[in-house]
Amino acid sequence: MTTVARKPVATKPASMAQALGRALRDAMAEDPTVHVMGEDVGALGGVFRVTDGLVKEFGEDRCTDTPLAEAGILGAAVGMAMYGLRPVVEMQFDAFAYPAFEQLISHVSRMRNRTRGALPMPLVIRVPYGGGIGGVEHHSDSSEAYYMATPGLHVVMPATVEDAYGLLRAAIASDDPVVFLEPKRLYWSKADWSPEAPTAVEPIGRAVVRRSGSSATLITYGPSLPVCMEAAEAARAEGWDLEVVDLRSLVPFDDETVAASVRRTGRAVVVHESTGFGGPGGEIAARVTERCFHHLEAPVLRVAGFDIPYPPPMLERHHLPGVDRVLDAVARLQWEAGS
Amino acid sequence: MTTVARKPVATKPASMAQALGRALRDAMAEDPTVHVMGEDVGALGGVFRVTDGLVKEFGEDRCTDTPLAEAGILGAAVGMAMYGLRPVVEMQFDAFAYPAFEQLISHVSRMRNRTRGALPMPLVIRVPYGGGIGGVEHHSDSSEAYYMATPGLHVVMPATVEDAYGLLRAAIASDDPVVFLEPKRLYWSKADWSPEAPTAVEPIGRAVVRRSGSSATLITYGPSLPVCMEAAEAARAEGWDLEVVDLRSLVPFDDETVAASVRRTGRAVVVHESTGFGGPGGEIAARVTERCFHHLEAPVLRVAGFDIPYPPPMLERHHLPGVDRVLDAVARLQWEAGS
Amino acid sequence: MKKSTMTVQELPGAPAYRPTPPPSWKPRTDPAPLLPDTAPYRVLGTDAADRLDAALMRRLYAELVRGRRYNAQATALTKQGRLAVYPSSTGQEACQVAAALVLQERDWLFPSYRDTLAAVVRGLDPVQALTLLRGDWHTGYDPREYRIAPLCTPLATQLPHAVGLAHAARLKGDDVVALALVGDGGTSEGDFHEALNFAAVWKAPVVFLVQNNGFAISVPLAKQTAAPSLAHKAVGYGMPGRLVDGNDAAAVHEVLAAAMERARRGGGPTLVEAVTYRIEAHTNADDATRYRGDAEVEAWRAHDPVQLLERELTQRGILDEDGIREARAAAETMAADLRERMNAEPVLDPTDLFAHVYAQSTPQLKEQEAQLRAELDAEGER
Amino acid sequence: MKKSTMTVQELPGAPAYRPTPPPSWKPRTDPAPLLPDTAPYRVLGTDAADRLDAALMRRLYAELVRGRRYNAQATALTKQGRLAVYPSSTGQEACQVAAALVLQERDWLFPSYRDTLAAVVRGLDPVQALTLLRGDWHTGYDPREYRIAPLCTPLATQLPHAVGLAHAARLKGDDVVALALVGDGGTSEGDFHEALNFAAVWKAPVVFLVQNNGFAISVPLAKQTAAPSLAHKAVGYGMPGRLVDGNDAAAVHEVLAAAMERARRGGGPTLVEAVTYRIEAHTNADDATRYRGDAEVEAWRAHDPVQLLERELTQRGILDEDGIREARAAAETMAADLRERMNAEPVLDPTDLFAHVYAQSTPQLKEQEAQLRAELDAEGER
Ligand SMILES: Cc1ncc(C[n+]2csc(CCOP(=O)(O)OP(=O)(O)O)c2C)c(N)n1
Ligand SMILES: Cc1ncc(C[n+]2csc(CCOP(=O)(O)OP(=O)(O)O)c2C)c(N)n1
Ligand SMILES: [Mg+2]
Ligand SMILES: [Mg+2]
Repeated sequence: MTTVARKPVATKPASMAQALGRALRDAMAEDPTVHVMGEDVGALGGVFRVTDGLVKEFGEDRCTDTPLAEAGILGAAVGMAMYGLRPVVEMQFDAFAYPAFEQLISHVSRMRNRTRGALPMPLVIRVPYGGGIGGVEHHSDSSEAYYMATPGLHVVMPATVEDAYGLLRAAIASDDPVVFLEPKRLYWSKADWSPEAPTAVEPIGRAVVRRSGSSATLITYGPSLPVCMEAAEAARAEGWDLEVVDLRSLVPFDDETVAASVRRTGRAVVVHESTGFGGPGGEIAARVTERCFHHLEAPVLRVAGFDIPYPPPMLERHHLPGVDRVLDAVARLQWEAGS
Repeated sequence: MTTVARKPVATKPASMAQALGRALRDAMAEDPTVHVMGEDVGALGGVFRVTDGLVKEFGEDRCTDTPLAEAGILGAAVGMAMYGLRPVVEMQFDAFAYPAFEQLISHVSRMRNRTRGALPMPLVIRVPYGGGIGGVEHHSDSSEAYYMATPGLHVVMPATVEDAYGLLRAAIASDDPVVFLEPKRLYWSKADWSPEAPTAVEPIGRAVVRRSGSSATLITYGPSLPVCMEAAEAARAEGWDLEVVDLRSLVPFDDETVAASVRRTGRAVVVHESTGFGGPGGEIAARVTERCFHHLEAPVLRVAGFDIPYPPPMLERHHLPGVDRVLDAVARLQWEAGS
Repeated sequence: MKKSTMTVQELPGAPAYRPTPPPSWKPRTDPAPLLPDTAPYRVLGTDAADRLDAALMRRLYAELVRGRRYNAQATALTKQGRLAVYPSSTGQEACQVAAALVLQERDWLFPSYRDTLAAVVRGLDPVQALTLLRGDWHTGYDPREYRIAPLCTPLATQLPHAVGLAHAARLKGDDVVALALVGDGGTSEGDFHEALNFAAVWKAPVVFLVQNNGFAISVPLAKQTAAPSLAHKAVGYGMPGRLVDGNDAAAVHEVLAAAMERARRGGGPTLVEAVTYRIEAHTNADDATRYRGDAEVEAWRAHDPVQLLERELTQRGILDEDGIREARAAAETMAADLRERMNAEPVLDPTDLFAHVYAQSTPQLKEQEAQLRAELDAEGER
Repeated sequence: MKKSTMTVQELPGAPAYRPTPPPSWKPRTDPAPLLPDTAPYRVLGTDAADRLDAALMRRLYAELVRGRRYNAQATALTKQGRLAVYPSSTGQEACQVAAALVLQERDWLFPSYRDTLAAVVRGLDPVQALTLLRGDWHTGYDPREYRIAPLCTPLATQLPHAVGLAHAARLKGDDVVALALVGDGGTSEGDFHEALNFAAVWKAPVVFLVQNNGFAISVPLAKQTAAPSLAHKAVGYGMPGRLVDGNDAAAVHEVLAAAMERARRGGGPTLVEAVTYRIEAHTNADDATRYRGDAEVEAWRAHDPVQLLERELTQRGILDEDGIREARAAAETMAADLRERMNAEPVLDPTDLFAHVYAQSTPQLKEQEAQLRAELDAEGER
């Protein structure tokens, strides 16, 4: 765990993209083994401008525009990590990480285990992910189910500007490979935050209660956090006081925080944008039920994207779980049954 | 749905590998658009001999040894399907399907949807899968979580010799892409079955109760079915009368059969060899709980492989869910609580 | 179904490519016939232009003019919010037009996101071609009707499809050649390699056209390859490589036509590299000033595909003022029609989300569709 | 950390590989220097043998003899159930031995499953080399200690690792070259393409050795490629290709040494194709009679790497009867020792299953480890 401490300075609005860029910059400045690589990460600064300015400050050897080949990028990063570097790889969009799955599953996630720890894989794979940005086909996938089903990977998703910085620093500092899912539609979300006083870097694996409540728990992460916060506000009108848990990482999974919340509230809804069937929600609901069965007044429900390929822009609003669907699910939590 | 009816003939022991080979042969004989392709499927007959004899009977144009490149194989099969053929692709081992994931996720699963049905993908991807055969690294993965999280695919796993034939025929007859997972350790399992009177071909998507019981339901599929059957026998000594449901396909999922069973028994354990976290068990447990909450005496439990890369042969027995772990889980179903 | 025998490519007289111990073992073929041209092949402004087919040239010219106008119109539509995104082929019209016109009706085109113009020249309604980029349904047309595969976004992944389709057609005994388009950046992908290798081994009737426009978004060619040229990649697959001036419509057409003919006659695949330039940014969302200077763009503007052909044809008397005027007028008509029709808001049925996921739908999808219908009904009632 | 400037490969005097409109645009380099030999390069039995380094040749010979014996012993161990599986390199010993001996201590070797012999020649204990194939832990050694990457099973996937490692070493200013091994079948994989392309663009100090043994399990070379030779694939990446008789240990060593030296001096990667033959079946589990005839095997036996070198060296007086006896005796000692040590049942700790999945383990894995411990304790009590 790396903790960055600087003098407190006045904060001003910063976007998640800026906080991520700053995290990369600070990590590169602190540790010469950190290398950023990917498609268009150099002069262009990445298609989302997250790597803007890095090539200027650190040169092409530290911030490298690679040939256009995702398996090659990740495979080369594996070799660089074998030699002691800490590559931070950018996959340009969620769906364009698929060509690298062989390297990810067969090597990134297994190299450490294969060699009894001799060859750790301290690399980070940054993936701009999820929908809601009007992107055409292949630009809006939520692919976390694939990553969480792959032992050996950590899977992290920031939902706030502060976490974007803190979690990315923690991911780069980690000796384990981290798939770092950056919710595209939150890139331009802003918060008062100062790059001069960056947030302490959390260890990966702690969920956080974003809103306390007593009637039911919304379990969520990444792009769905704002939806859940809004739903929780709206729910007050219905007389429901909802707790919102932001997982922050799917692996490691913070059973403790989640179960503690659900034991308190007795009801839970898992909310994510990824497809429902075979998505993270099943795992989460199952583990919560295993741990909280006798505290549950109703089955843990799930609000997720439909079990379909991501829709075209003009239809995506019908697919994405919004406030109404969350409230509908809350309403189905069998309120007549208990408390 | 294709139904094959021939005169009844005396049955004799046949292995699952033989039944699969026969299904390929019969499908090719019946439908000239069926093409088998993959690595070593020709003269060698596949490393598991499932395609043995096909090249002799149908020639190299119908049973083709491809260059060694999984993405190329599947990508070419997509193009062949676009032209109206029904390719049956063999991936040599579970882990060697990963290089083809890009083609699988971005094209096989989406082509039909992308084109509003104009370009269906009637192809079958046969994957010898799972462990328990003493295979060295990369030869024993249970990768069904990836497939079931990919909308547009059907995911089918036979557990018996009869089903191997029937389900493979149904998969080839289907106008949807089917990932057909063949449990490697059941290849040489035998049953009385005659290729001259092949079983009627079931439509895909129906689970089957392999053993009726009243105390609890074991929900399983593929390589774990024999384990569950054995556990159910052993459980009689403990006074438990277990029902065993063989899912036969993860997609489509037969909620009806599964929920009916669990409502009857009030308790359930999901058993599979795939890793637990993010594996099929979470989805299954969550859906069962959603549907049967008030019938459940205990949370639905899961018995799965550990959340680790598949172990080396000398340690695999510690990883694979065996009878003891299933019985342990059954014992934890809170028998004191109810019926 | 006609019978065909599939044999792996063996040059006549060459020894079987089998393991024989050296010294009797030799490389299978002399690579010389596979090596590409040492400079991009040109027709316009060279003696080869003496042989131009006037009718074909007029057709090419009219389409170039229409294509230029189409690109401008589509770009304008992004500014009006009528397209979600547009990757322009301005500057690459010669490749687009030649690729479309070289096809027989029964042939198949495998385009990428940048190749809507080729699809339009092949006969697709521009509104249908732009459906994807408008944010409407992924594919705006029936690929079988036009023998145009869906516009492909994941780079190079359409190439194995082209190989598979061409191979299937050959097995069926059908006279079909597939033409697959890919960018310079796309040649770095593994799928490029696997597709070309399958094509060569199977001797599939497929032609690969690399539009080398110098950039993959911001990444220049020099960071993409160290090869003598992209056409040189052909050698490693045992297929011929051709290098052509991609802004010379006559040259691109000639080279592609020869490659198509070769494939049609059973000669197997060809790799064609067309050297061209992307005059506009990668898409309307891109800022090209971050990675290239104006001077370079200006140098390429001086080598403009429309002007190159116009100059040659007028000099040779194949085209006159009337012809030019006519071509421009037709282009304006197309643009006005496109503008107008793109202004109409498309009407999508949300339940289409579930209609085509499977041929045999699942109970789960049926439930979800019912849920969405209920929501829509409730919305309607409000 | 030493500074190094990374520049994309540009031949001195060559124009920058940028988009310039034709006719000024030219392919970057003349491919001629990249083209491989027109027949496999040989030393033994040719004039080049006059220059042999006697000490090196004796070393090569001793290792060939040991290697042949090692292969036989390992195959025998499969029959005794002491190895789960063994992919023999009998017939390919010249490649294996030369690949190992050409390395400096600080260089890295990237082997596949068939290359345990190369690892052994590099200095790895044979028992450690065989750990994976024994069914024991996946990697039996610390890769950093020997600079031998884990034996790689998924074909060609180790090649980008070699490129990345070589590139990292170069960035650090370390004098390290990576040598990566791959089979003829592996060249069809996308990772082969991507690795070679990255290597050439980055000018990484890496050498790729393709052991073309004629088969990928049952699939013969002719179904794998239509290329003039596999070495010709180099052209498409802008790196030199070399073709060598893979059963001529002196030739393989010489060609690899030159390629290593070139990489070491900053000249970038080389692709070497060694033409050889897999005398045994793919593994002990394979039945080679299904796909090839005895005559072919016999022809290759007559071109045996051990005999070829033995004959040359004895003719030239570099090796005598004593030398041969010594080599064979050393091989027998190694075999006896290996046999004995492989008879001991390895002791594995089942909780190792959880020890190395993560540096920072998860609560879930800790629970699972506790579960397994409890089970083991219960088992122990029974
Ligand atoms: C597999 C994949 N990776 C990344 C992308 C994102 N992307 C879209 S276009 C592009 C550049 C393509 O360059 P090139 O192949 O030269 O084609 P051009 O855009 O120049 O026509 C990139 C990286 C993609 N579409 N697919
Ligand atoms: C990605 C991948 N696909 C398939 C396999 C299964 N497989 C193991 S060895 C082999 C043939 C390899 O042939 P080649 O590359 O020529 O090496 P050789 O075995 O001849 O040394 C195959 C198909 C694999 N290991 N990896
Ligand atoms: Mg380009
Ligand atoms: Mg081989």
